[in-house]
Formats: sequence, C-alpha cells, structure tokens
Amino acid sequence: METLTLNSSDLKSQEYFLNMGPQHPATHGVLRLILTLDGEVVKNIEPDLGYIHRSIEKQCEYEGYKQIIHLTDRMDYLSAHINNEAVALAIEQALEIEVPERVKVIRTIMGELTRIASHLLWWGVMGMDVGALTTFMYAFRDREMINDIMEETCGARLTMSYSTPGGVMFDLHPNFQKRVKDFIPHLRRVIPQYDELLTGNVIFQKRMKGVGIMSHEDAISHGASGPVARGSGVSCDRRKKDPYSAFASRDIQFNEITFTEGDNLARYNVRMKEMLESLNIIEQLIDNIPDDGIQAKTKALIKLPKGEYLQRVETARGDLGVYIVSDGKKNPYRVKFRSPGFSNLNALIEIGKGHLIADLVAIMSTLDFVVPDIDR
Amino acid sequence: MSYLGDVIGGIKTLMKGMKVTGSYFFPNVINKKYIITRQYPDEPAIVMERFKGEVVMWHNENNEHRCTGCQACEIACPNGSIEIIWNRVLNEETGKKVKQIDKHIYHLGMCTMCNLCIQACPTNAIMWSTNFHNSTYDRSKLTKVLNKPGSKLMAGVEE
Amino acid sequence: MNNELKAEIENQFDQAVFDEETSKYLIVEIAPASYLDLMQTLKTKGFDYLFSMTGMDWGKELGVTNHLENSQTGEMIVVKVKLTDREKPELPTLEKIWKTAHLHEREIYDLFGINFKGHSVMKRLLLSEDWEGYPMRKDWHDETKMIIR
Amino acid sequence: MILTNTTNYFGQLVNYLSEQMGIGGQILAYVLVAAIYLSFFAVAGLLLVYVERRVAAFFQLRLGPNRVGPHGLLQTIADALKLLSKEIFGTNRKDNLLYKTAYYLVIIASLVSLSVIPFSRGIQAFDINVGVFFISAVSSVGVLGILFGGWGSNNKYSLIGGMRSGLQMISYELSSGLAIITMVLLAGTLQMSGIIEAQRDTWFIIKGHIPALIALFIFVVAGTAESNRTPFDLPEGEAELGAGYHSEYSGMGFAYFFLAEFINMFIISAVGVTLFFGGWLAPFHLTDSLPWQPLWGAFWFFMKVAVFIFFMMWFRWTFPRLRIDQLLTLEWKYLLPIGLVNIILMAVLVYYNILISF
Repeated sequence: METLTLNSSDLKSQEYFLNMGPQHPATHGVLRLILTLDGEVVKNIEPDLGYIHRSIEKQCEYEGYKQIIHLTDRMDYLSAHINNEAVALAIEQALEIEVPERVKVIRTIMGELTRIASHLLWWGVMGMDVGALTTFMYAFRDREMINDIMEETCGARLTMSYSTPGGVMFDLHPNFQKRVKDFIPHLRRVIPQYDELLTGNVIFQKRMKGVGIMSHEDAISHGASGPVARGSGVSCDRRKKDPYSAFASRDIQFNEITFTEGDNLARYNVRMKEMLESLNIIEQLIDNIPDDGIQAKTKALIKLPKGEYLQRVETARGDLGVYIVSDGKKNPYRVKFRSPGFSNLNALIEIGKGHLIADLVAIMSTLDFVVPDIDR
Repeated sequence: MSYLGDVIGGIKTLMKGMKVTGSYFFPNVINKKYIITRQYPDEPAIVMERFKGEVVMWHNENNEHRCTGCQACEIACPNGSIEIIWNRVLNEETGKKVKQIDKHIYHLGMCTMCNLCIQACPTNAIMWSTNFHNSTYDRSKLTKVLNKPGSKLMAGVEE
Repeated sequence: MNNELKAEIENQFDQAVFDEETSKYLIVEIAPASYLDLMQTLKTKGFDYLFSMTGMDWGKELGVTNHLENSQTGEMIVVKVKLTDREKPELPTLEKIWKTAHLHEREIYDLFGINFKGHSVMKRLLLSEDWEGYPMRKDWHDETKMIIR
Repeated sequence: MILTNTTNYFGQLVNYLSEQMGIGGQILAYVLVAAIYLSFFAVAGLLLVYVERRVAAFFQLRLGPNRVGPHGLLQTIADALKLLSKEIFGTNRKDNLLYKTAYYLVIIASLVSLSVIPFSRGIQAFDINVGVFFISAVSSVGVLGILFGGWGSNNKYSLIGGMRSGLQMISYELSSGLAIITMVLLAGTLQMSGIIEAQRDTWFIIKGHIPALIALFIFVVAGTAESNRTPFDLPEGEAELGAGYHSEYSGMGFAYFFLAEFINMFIISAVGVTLFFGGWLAPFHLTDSLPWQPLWGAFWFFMKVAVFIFFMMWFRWTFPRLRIDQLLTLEWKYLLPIGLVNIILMAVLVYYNILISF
C-alpha cells in the first residue's frame, strides 16, 4: 500500500518529508510530490502520479479512429484543439489524405488561439503562484474572449473535439473573423499592462531570475520541449522544424522565441513573447481563409493500413507525439501519446533540487504542468 | 550608488504595477466600468447557438420525429451513451416489416459532447440543444429517453 | 543519410534487423543484449533527444519502441527491442544516457511490467503499489473495470 | 493611576461611577469600556473583511459580496455566523495547550494594542505615557500566538508558516520601531495623545519632510510585513503552504486569526496616522470651530485610517509575494540601514531645527 519509496531511515538528521499534493494549490491539479526538506530547502523530489490517470491509451485500443479524438481533449485540456489536430493529422498521414486548404488554415488559427488561451491561463496562475492574485482575473477576462470564439464555432469552450480525420466538425461561424479581429488588438493592448503589472515588477524579477536553471544539455537530456526547452536555448518548435497544417502549406512569417538563460524568467519570457507571435500568425491567416470545403472524403469507418505512424505537433506545452500502431483493423493496435508535460516533469525532479519551497512552486509554474496531460 | 538606484528603481516598478491595478479599480468604483461578472441567475447566460448542451430529438407539432432506428449514432458513439431499443413493425401500406424505434435512450452522464452521433445521423433526427441546466441530485435522471411517448416516424424520412 | 547510418549500425551490430516499410522513419530492431550498446552508439552519432519510449505488447513479445531524434537535424530513428519472456521481462535502463528515461521507464514498468535493471527508482508510477497485473498488456482483462462493446 | 489626561471620557466614566458606587462602580465601568472595545473590535473586523473583499473584487474586475443585505454589507456577519456554527476540529496528536492558546494570544495582543489608540480627543481607553512603545511591545506578543499555532497544530505546513512568521515579525519589528522612533524625535513624547498634540500646527509628515517621508515608507513596508499581508504573506503563502499557520484551525479558531489579522491592519494604520498624519486632527483646522469636536476628530481619524488601509489593500492586490531570503535581505540590507541613517538625519534636523512648520 505504501507508495513512499523513501523511508525515514534514509533521512539525514535535519531532514523531513513534506507531502505536497495531490491536493495543493500550487500543483495545479492532482500532482503529488514527496519532498525531502532541510528547513525550507528542497533536497529531493519524488513525483507520484496517477491521481487522474484514465488510461486513455488503453481506451484508444478499443475505439475506432474517429472516436479517439474526443479522448485527446481530456489529456491536455488547455490545448485541446491542438491535441485533436495531432490525432487527425496522424490519421490523415496514414491514409494519405490531402485535406482542403481551408481546413488547414482553420486548424492553424484555432491552434494558435488555443495556444494563446493556454498561455493566458498559465500567466494568470503564474501570478497566483508567486502571490500576485489579481493577474488571475485579468488573464481570465482575456481568455474568456477566446473561449467565446471557440464556443461560437466549435460549440464547446474547452473540450472542442473540433478536428476530425480529414477535416473539421463545423464550418466557421460567420462572426468568427470579426471576433478574432476584435481580440487581436485587445490582447496587443493588454499585454503591455501585463508586463507592467507582473513582468517588470522588481519582486517578480528577483523571484524569477536565476532560479531553476536548466542548461541546454539538460533540457535535451530531460526530453524537455516547448517553451521549457526554448527557455534553455533549444530550438525545438515543431511549427518550424517540421511544419504541419498551414505552417506547411502557407508561407507564415513568425519567429521561434528562444532564450538562453534557462531560468524561470527565460521560460516566462518565452511564453509572453509567444503570445504575440501567435497573434502574428493569426493575423497573417485570418483575412484569407480559402473556401474549398471543410471535409476531405473519408470512409465512414476508417481503417488505417498496417504500419506505424508518428505525428508530432507543437502544443502550448511542447512537443506532443501521437504514435499509432495499426494492424489494419478498425481499432488501433496501440496508441501512445507522448505528452510534453511528462518529460517536463522529469526536468522538475532535477532542477527543483536545492531551491526553497517558494521557488519550487515558481519553477513548477514556469514548467506549466497540466496534470491530466502527465497522467493521461 | 547602485544601492540607492536599486531602491528607487524597485519602487518605480512597484508604482507601475499599482498604476495598472489602480486604473481598473477607480473606474470600477465609480461606475463599475470594467467589471466582467455576469450575475448569472439574474442576468441570462450568454449561450452561443452552436453550444453543445445535450442531444435532443426533434419533434414536429404532430409528435413525429425523424429517427428511423438505423443505429448509426449508437455505433458512432465512443462511450456508449446512446442505446436504441427497436422492433420491427408491420407497415400497413407496403406490407413489409419496418424497423421502428421503441426508445432512443441517451445517457447524458456519459456523453462527452463529441458531436459524432449527430454527424453520423443520416436523417438529421437528433441535434444539439443549448440547454445546460443539466444538474440533478440523482444520476439516474441523466438517462433520458429522447423520443417523446407516442411519437411516430415522420412520413417520407425513410427514403 | 539513412543508408550510411544503416551501414554503420549493420557493421557494429550484426543482429540488427531493419525495417523501412512500416514507418516513414528507419526502424532498427535489436536484441536485448546489444540494446544498451546500440542506444549508446546512437547517442554519440547525434541522436541526442530521446523523444519517447513506448511500451509495446506484440502479443507474443513484450518490448519497447524508442523514438530518437537528432536535435540538430531533426532526423528520427526508431529502435525496437523485443523480449520473449513474458513472466520476467528485463531490459537495461537508459537512465544513464538520457535523463528523460527515468519517468518513461517507470511508466512502462507500471503498465507493461518490464523491469529496467539499474533504474534508480523501479516502482509503480501511475498505479498504486497493490495493483495486480500490468493493464496495458493485451492479455490483461478485468471484467469490472473494462466494458468492451 | 495611569489615566493622566483629564479630558479622557473613559477616565471620566470610571471616576464618575467609582464615586457613585464605589469599587463596584469602578468594575462596572471597566466592564463597560471593555464591552465597547470588544464590540468595536468585532464590528471593525467584520467591516474590514467586507471592505477587503469588496476592494479586492473591484481590483479584480469582480463585484464582490453583494447579495446579503444592502450592497452585501451583512455578508461578513453571515460568514461569522457560519464560522460560529462550525465544528471545531484539529489534527491528531496536536499540542493541545499551545493549539488552544494560540488564537487567544493573537486576539488579545491586537485587542490590547487597540486600547492605547486615540480615536479622537479624549476617546482613548488607556492614555499611557509610553503609548507607542506599548503598542510595539504588545503587538509582538501576537507572533507568539502564530508560533504556538504553527507548532501546536502538528502539521508541517503550519510549522513552516509559523517559523516564517516568527522570522518575519522579529525582523520587521526592528524597522517599524526605528521608524516610530524617528517620528518620536519630532514629538518628544511617547504618549499617543501627546504626539497628536505636537502636530496641532503641522503634521509630522510635513514637518519632518525628507526623513519623515523615508520613515513613512519604512513604516508602511514594515507594517505590511507585521500584519502578514501580501507582499509579505509568507506565513500564509497560499500557493506554497495552503494556509500556513492556521491550516488546522476551523470555526471560530480560524475566525480569531482572521479577525486579528484585520485588526492588526487597523492598528498599524492607526499608528501610522497618529505618527505621520496628525491622528484625529482636522486637515487645515477645517472643523476646529464646529461643535461636537470629539466626533469630528473621530471622523477625520477614521478617514485617514481608511486611506491608509486602502493603500495596504492596494499593495496586497498588486504585488507578488517575496521569498523568505528576499524578505530578510529587504529588512537587513535595505530597511534597517536606511532606517538607522534616517534616524540620525532626523536627529540632526531636529537639533538644528531645520523643520517645516507653520
């Protein structure tokens, strides 16, 4: 029964255990960390997962390919659309379907909106974690606009289930373009406020700078991806490295944000700048959405040819890999979701050591965990 | 000198932050300008027309629906939220036995609002309702029968 | 590049089996004995990013599929290792080569029951310690917990 | 008798009743005064909780409590009733004595400090001749309560919170003490009413110009730290410790801690107003010629305190929390040296009389 892998005989005389989570305000869900502390200094971290493990991979083995998609919403629920897209892309890759250009553009815009929404939520919670409580409401105000856009087109605010193999569920709502165009200048206006409120704040800077440093080599070795790795100078943006959807079919100008410091502030800045880059991407696409249908021809019952397929996309948290092994039947033989959070959690074990509890909370916040994404 | 510079620079950044929160606070005190709260039961909730609240079956004024009992939705559903109980009834006119639904059972408690059933439906019999007042004290109340009692298949859907 | 790499691996590991049909990446299948060596060699060849470790149950054999990426060029290679022993499957750990293997291997141990020798914390990760069996295996079945339509 | 000021209404009440009814009357008078203060404590605490929630809401684009009573004014009373009716439970193997003493210590410390605060001319229970010193002495007893609570609850989060609190209080007492002493140099007395009388012509914040401003700054920072509010809410540190030292308290135990926090905020503000902004004195002698002087005094006093408290709330809803080592760095490397230099500066200014006065 006992899941502690450490016992008190391993402790040095000054040390004690602290059980952080599964119910703890800073673990953003049900992550459990067993900390070994000396005073307030973290000596060892041991994660204990599985409090929200729903065995999505096993479930997928009993579902048809179309039916997998709605399960991925529930993994990393903050980048639900990008998860949907990943599975859809993997299936399209296997079936060698060419989806209409409109679908690609819609997916990309939706994906970037999702990314902004996810980063906004992260920003709000980041502020909460370092004690600035007001950031949360400001971020949620702006995120709400994206949720409304999503609800209007996809019919759901968080778990959209919007991409399907070969297309998207619904066509864009007539209001979509107008709403997005309203949102872009709004966010452009509030992000400087965010910077004044939190980024520039001397207390925040002192809390972030030089804390939780992850070197370039460590980031690669830990399998870190997304903003976490880019904060350590690893260029790993899938949108650049192996473009998919509109990133492949259109010539989209955007920068991959990398910082070399590898500390909390670098990871923070990556996400703040990424929001603006995402706005750029949306701006380039929103005015010319082609009109060539929203669904490629697919069979009602999808069967993938025998083989194995890997699709990697850039979610808000990093590199999501959808690995499907098919044996030619209507159900996949094995589906693996390589979630970015899982590898990033691995990094926490090492970079959290030697810091104070308060710093550990800040580090966890900049690693941006979504626990269902880790547990799957 | 950097010591004093630190102090003054630090205070400056703090003042900037206070300016931002203050710029929201004072207008809010005067006329609640930036307040985003919707006082839900008093003010109606904004629900978009496409909102996926629950699956309903469309009935016309003669209590007729469009469901032929083909079970496409039941097959499409990823988690078994839909069960269709059907039997074959003799059609008086043609003399053939026709499939007819007895009960279209929908487990709202298991539904993940993935839209696959509605996409699968060949006759547009089921659709989304934007109703989100779904909370009950009893889980069994979430199991609903979509076809109204005594309803019949609309004429002409079969083709 | 693929062919060069293939030749190099072939030279060093004569029992490696290649497969280019089933995936768009080069798949190398290796015996458990030379698994660690191959991974080590691949790392020195620039495949420094262990993208994912996937536990697999091929029916008869258990095993692990590793996706490796060259973080400079973005090239990928897939390394498969199969174990015929379903009772006590054992593999050497990759923890020393890639830190990310720490959690991935624990997950595979938890769900497939493959024991990674030399791993620092070889304990269940997702499930509780008193869980019986390894649920991701194809032969794992639970009447009460799984409802199959 | 400690009561020195003859215009003290509470003193007059005690004298009157003891003349009329002897020793029994005196006791009755004391009980009456205590009842007045206790009810003030409760009302002010509840009102402050309401105000805090409302202000926080407006900062955060929300509405805040607005359902119970007009503008939600009765919300906190409803909350207090709820807390009263809650079951009181703690952890297993808690140190019962410390656990139970903790909240009494906290609340007694803030109640006692309240007694020397001059609400208006003559409205002061205890016009002691070392008033300011008395406040800083008594308010540091409160930290004992927090330490007791942290240790006694047998919870590691509480323990960390309690220890942080001890560290913080001991450090910041120093700075707030220094800031107080700086201002006392101007007044030449430690008596609260004396300090206010000394500001009849010019408030100390103007009279002491630069050093007074620096002292105000130090006092505000240290005061915020002493009342355990963001950016110095490490003992609670919601994101890190859940609720810190009062994690394991429920019902009224928790409510006492909560109320004491708000009363402490009031006390800090009251001391700040007394020292820097002339206490109950009207600005520019606006209301000096009007009747009902004590009431006007109280009006100005509470107005000034409200502004002071509002600023503390503004800080709380804007700034992120410091880390424990940064907290100590701020105290020992910045506030303390600046405070010490400031005291010398003030002494020089007072000696050579380079002060602004009208």
